Amino acid sequence: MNEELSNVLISKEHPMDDYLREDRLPHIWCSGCGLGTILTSFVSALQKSGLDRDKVAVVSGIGCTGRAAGYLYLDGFHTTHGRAIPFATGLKLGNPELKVVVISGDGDLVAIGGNHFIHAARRNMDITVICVNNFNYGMTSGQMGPTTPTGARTSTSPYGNHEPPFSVPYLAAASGATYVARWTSLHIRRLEDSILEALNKKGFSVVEIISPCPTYYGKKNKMGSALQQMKYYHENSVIRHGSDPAESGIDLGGEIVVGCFINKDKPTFLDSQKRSV
Amino acid sequence: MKLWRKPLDQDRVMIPHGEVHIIIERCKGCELCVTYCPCDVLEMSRIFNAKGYSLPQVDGSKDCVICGLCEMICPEFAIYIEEVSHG
Amino acid sequence: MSRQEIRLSGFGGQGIMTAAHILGKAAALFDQRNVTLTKSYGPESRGGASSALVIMADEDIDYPLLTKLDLLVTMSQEAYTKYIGELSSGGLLIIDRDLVQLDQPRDDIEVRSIPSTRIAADELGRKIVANIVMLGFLAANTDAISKDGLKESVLKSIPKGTEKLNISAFETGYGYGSQ
Amino acid sequence: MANNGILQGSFFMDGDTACAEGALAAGCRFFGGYPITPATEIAERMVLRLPQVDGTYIQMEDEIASMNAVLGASWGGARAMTATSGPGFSLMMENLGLGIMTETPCVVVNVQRGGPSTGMPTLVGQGDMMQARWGSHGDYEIIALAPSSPQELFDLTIRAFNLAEKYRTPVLVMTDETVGHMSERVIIPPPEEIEHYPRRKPDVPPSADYLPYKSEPNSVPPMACAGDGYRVHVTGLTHNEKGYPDTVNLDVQQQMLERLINKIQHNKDDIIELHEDQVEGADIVVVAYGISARTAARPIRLAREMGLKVGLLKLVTVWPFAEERIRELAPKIKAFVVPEINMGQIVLEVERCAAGQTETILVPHAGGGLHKTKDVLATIKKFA
Repeated sequence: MNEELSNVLISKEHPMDDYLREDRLPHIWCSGCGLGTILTSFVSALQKSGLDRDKVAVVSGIGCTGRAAGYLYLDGFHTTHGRAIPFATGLKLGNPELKVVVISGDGDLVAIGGNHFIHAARRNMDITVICVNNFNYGMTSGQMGPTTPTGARTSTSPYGNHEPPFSVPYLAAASGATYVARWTSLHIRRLEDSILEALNKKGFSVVEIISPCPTYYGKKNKMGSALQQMKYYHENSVIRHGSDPAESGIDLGGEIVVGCFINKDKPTFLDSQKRSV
Repeated sequence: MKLWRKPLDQDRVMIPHGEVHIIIERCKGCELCVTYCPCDVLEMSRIFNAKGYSLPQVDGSKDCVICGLCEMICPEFAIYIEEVSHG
Repeated sequence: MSRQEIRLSGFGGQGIMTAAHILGKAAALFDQRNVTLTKSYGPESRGGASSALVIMADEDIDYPLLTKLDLLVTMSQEAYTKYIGELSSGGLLIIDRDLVQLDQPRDDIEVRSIPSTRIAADELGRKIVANIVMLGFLAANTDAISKDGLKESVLKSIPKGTEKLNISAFETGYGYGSQ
Repeated sequence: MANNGILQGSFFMDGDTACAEGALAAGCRFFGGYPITPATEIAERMVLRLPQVDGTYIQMEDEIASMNAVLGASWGGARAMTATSGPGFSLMMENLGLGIMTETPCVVVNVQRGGPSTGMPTLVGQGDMMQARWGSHGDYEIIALAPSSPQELFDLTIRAFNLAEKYRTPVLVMTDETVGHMSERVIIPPPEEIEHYPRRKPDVPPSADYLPYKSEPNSVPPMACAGDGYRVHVTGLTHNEKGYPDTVNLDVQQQMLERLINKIQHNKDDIIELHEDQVEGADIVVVAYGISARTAARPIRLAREMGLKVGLLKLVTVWPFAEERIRELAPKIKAFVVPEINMGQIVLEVERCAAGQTETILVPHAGGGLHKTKDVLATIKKFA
């Protein structure tokens, strides 16, 4: 480098490093991928939550988002594909003092792990699930998944996806989740507030976060760079708190309904179990 | 800074000033910070890091007001702001 | 006393498994003998043939399944048909006489019969204790198990509050067998 | 019942119940499972009994979830187990591997039934013995115990928990429908007579340099659980001593895998339990395990009454395999006779170790029942 950056200070450490395994940075995610931003929102929410961080455990499955647990300086478990929720279930029951957070992707949580997702919601297991949805399997180079919009092109839907997708909030709400919200990785402040609400919620709380995959999904569907995908979120997101999750479906190129859809109280698995014995 | 209306107390409020810190090795040149800085403080430089990503820098004519948006939106934990001490 | 093999059989719902468990427990815990109880399972829970094999021995039980059936207790026609061929020569057959017709007579075995279900229903007012009546009758007809042990086992195996009914069932069966 | 909710004394109970009671006596406080014949009675006993000892039972949505819940509970600090049969065992295989890779102590009971596929749900089999050894992908060592009676199922379930903690690994209890469903006398000793190997916690305070997978050769690292303050990272990926993924460094893979294997291999003397009866000086040695060791006793007795010199080598620990003992015996005897309720699995190991120095004869059984005395006896006589 023969030139220097003007008017900036060069640093080696970041204020959030205390919450990160900084010896593993830079992370493996692509330039512009929303995952890093989402992690920032999570750490920020965690700091505000007042939770004892030594009693917070993060569980991930497999995939790009599956690596999240590996960058947070917390007890972290990087499990097998689709199995973060049942692992988290055992962890919570093995030590109910823990705040257990699952951070994983849409393919991991609602395709291969779909059965676990609906059953954990049904029994109101007291865990928080952060589902990062980039509409495809990024880690394996962009195949169609359970949330890929109809018509979208991926490496395994070269003629356009002919299957209808799941809406994660609708699935979560129908299965019995106590807190259901959706944001995009552009809505950083609202996302942070929402994660904070989810962390403080007793029961099965779900925050879905729409996030750009510039390398595969964005490119295959001519959505441009991460920046352009963020602009798309900016122009097409509609905040509708309390709206019916049944109307939260996402069409290719259509609007993205965001907001907090469900926020209710009911007994958790452990509450009901204690009462029944 | 772009303002919709001029605050009545604008001349009495001290606007904080921030210094931009960059961790060169972590930046991946996604430009989110530059795009979303509400004060247009940042711009892309012509300088690359070791992995070939071009890095942001500060346009000296603008002032950072420490809104923290670049820090929040950066996916790389590569940028943060510290307040310039007035002491 | 060396190895004895006893099969209890009937149809699902008669309490055959419970009776077998009480018998096995009596021999294992009160008579202090080695006992192995195995059950025949099929896919159906109700109405199918129900059968359990209780093996008792003073020595180790080196083979836990049937080798030579000494005593067959049966409370259904289907189980009688299925298992009568297993009973070894010189063995004892015990039946509920209202439920089993001896249509395959054998002259190499001994037969004792009792209307256990009718006694339970008519004399004791509870058909459900027919299995306990049968156990009392069994105790009166074999040396394989001690009466006191079996009675003790009945008491330790039944729901609280039903002691009187069950002991009465047991004694009735025993008395019938001692006549 | 002793005052801590653990039974004590003599009982007449079936093997599945004895297994559950053994788990409770060993300190098991979490059970996650899915109903399957003929293992369901274990779950039914656990759901009844766990609340009495402040434990937690959960019926998961399938066996994949059950295996993961058990691993999670173990990392939460609980002694944890699940119980299943063939089809469910197959579903558990991937995450059994996660347990091995992440060195998670837990116990998995397989009450074997006739197979393959749905097979004979209510009848006995021993067809999962090789799956127990190799069912998950990749290289690894596993510990598997095979009980022959309800009493042994009680005792070996306790041993399984202790081995799991000592070697930080999932331990399999490979029982079968006959043992699971047969009732016999089971003696539960007073608590002070029950061995309890506690979970080894790190002897250093939490710090950023803490190495959760510190690698002394052949060693078993202490285990910092979630919530202990060590902020461990646990992954199914190939990882270094810090626990961090390193999926391209061949040295890391070599060191990690060698330790995972050697911690079992180098402690075989401690892990392998054999019961021998008149093996020294025998012409024929019957090698058997589980219910087949039980049914072999009778033909062996009859053969001895005919004057034949027959010994019984019962594999209480099936995996790791007792290769040294088989190698030692091979040149001294006329034949190994191996009755199994499958078409030839453990016999392959015996044959491998016998290495042509003596005959190795399988007495197969397709499943659904036990060996007939005459079949085993005929084989013994033929080679004596």
